[in-house]
Amino acid sequence: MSKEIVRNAIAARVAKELRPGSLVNLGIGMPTLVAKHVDDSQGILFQSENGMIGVSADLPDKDHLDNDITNAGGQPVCAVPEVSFFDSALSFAIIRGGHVDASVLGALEVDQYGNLANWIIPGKAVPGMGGAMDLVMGARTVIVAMEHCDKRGNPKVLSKCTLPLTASYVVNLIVTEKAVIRVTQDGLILEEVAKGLSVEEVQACTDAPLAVTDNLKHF
Amino acid sequence: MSKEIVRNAIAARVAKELRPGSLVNLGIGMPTLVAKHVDDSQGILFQSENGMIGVSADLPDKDHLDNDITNAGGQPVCAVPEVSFFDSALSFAIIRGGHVDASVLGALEVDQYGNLANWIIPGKAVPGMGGAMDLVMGARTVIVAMEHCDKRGNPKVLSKCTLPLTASYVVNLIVTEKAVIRVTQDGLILEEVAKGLSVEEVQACTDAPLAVTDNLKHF
Amino acid sequence: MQLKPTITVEDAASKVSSGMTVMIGGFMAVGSPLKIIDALVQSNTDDLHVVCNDSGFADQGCGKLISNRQVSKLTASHVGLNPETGVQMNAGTLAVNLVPQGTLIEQIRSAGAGLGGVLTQTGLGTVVEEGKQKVQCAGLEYLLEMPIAADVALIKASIVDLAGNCIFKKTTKNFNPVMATAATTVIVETDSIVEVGEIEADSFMLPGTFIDYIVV
Amino acid sequence: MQLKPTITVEDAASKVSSGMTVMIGGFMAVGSPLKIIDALVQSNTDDLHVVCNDSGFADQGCGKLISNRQVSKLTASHVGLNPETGVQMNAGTLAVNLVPQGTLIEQIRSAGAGLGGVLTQTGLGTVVEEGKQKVQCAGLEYLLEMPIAADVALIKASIVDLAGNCIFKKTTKNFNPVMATAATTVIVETDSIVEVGEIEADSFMLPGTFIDYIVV
Repeated sequence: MSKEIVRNAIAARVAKELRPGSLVNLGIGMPTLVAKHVDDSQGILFQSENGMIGVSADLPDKDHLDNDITNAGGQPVCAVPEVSFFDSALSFAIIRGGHVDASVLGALEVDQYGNLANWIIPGKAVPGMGGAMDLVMGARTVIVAMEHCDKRGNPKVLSKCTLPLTASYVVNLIVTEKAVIRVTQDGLILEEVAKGLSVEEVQACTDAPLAVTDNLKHF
Repeated sequence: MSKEIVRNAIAARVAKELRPGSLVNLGIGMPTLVAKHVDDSQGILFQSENGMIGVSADLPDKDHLDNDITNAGGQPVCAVPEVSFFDSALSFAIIRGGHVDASVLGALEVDQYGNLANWIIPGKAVPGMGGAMDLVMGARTVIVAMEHCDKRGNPKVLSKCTLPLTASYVVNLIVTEKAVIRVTQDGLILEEVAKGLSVEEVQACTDAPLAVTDNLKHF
Repeated sequence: MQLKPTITVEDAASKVSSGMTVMIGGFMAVGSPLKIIDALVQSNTDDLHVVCNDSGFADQGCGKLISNRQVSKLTASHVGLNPETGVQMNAGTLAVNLVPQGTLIEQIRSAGAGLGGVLTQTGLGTVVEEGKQKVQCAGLEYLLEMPIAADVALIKASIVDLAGNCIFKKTTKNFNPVMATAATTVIVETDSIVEVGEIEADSFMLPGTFIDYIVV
Repeated sequence: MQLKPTITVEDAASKVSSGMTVMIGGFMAVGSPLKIIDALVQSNTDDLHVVCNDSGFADQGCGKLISNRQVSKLTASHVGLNPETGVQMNAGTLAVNLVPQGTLIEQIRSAGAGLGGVLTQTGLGTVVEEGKQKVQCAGLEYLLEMPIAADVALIKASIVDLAGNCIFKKTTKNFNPVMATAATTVIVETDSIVEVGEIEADSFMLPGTFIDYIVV
């Protein structure tokens, strides 16, 4: 699969997890693609932590760009009709106060306890945590959307994270191009595998032990 | 002196303490009168803790009443042109964050340490502290404006407060119809006495010991 | 589009059950949801814990709920203009928790913003200290004031659009926008309801995301 | 009437002295006071402690101050899009204090609102814990995050009236209004200045009381 197909497959699968009428924060990078896969009729709203609810999946038309409507990367975006704008204090009250139903974000590593590492690789560049630590502590559901393995083919779903954590015990669901894995108090439950893959193939590229649900599905 | 003259004399003297361009909160009752004695050219703004900066000294015209512009007692008031309105969170950020230059309020008792009691008389009605505890902790200068003695002629400026406190060590200045008294770390300093009164007469109706400034004035 | 359901005042009142904690916006009845309060007075709901800036007047604002003996506990900063509150408090039928106004709004905000509480010097050296944890920080002493959340918040807005975005005119803002962040169910009463897009986004003072139901 | 002085960008830059703590509004340079930053880059001021959501880009926003080596300490939540920050950090010439974004805004708000700090669970179990006091409250553990104040706040508003009342359009709000509450001197740069009364009071998002100087 091409990179683009992989990323869209993951985004499309994450989109199915989002409940109608919910408020969702999409992290930078691949999670942003999720918006494209959500049906307008669902009444789902996307928050951007720089101070906006109602980011549209549409890309702004160059000729009608509003530089005062931007996302957390500082790029101009479009707004839905019911958009609202607010300052960072209210934005993080929304995030930390449990008002965001789902936070979708990428990861460097996730482990069987739901620990998440996604903000720093010691010795390499230090981007900073931005709003990630707040989002994963505050959102009602935390969904990690990432490729199953890193560039070298090493597992990113680990028994125990090795990188500095973003937060402990916060991830609820892991969605990759190979599998959908739920994090429970008893460890990781493999709920779905991608079409054409076996449970064994998924486990082979996953460091953490996976229990398989009774009701395994393909996606 | 009639009650009204006494109250206005106190208010007029308090008004002289307010610095040009400052932000001032006036407590309910007599302190409200202070606004009438402030010259417009001073650029002094009055805050009302229910969410307004720019309460006007003018009383609203019955025919042009805006019931959405009220003071902390719920009564309609007038606004100056540069008025701003805000919610209670910002109102008390303004109050507690040191953004109010002076808080003028009444007292049941004040003592030589600057302790203030003005919210409750045990066994009698319990109005509640409202915003008084916040105001005296947060305002840069706390001015007590009150009659020198209570209805029975007993001193209200005491060696030590007997009623439950509003706050400790907060009062900076006491203005009554008889005297202007500054609260310092070394106790109370009598700075001014009303025309026609002697220092001894003021001390006679004051429970706390008063040191007299070298530069005593009459007002 | 995400639109919020419009309900009747009676439906709104029925969302409040006996024993619940209910936040009610307003300041001396200014900016209070008066129609919902009236509907609640008509209901049999009682044993309420009401969180409100003040207890209004005996015949106005949330004071009506007190006069009608539907409130068993009141958390407020001021109760002086409703004599009925004092009467029931002295009779032991109404528990009153008096809180400094700035502390009260921060406690509600803390619940809405997911904070474990805030440190304040307001109340130090007074009866407000009683039963509270003190924290030393940077050489100073503070009271730790904990969050206050509610089951239902009843708020009042001047204008609401169908997505729930709210405008509170002038001094009607007071506790309304913050209470909307701190309750499981938030019902807004409004004088005026408009279509989405009729008013530009920046004019709204509270995002519709906090609103569950709209009462006209 | 209480009006605020209008000053030039050079005057604004001169209010910032070497060694000061300076808050700069904006989010990835959106809603940042770009003209004042440019004037500051032209000055000899250095050894600044900059508090900002992010370090912008190397050639845009407060990143320019970093590129020009006028900053000795940076408190921010994100520095990834300005490689110069990482270079100076690794060289040991720039101390970078990374703070979760929600914690950063609450710390600034705490200073502005007179709080001794707030309790949060953000950062628990991470390096953010290091050197911080933990508080147990209601059976849960929290980090105590202390206030962050500044000598000067440089903010950007879309429209300001002569009394200092500010409007921040759409997503240009971000850290601007809260920073205005937390600094000894607050300077607002604006695209547009209007007479008092030209725009109705309820349209403004920050009371003029927080503003010391206006730069057009």
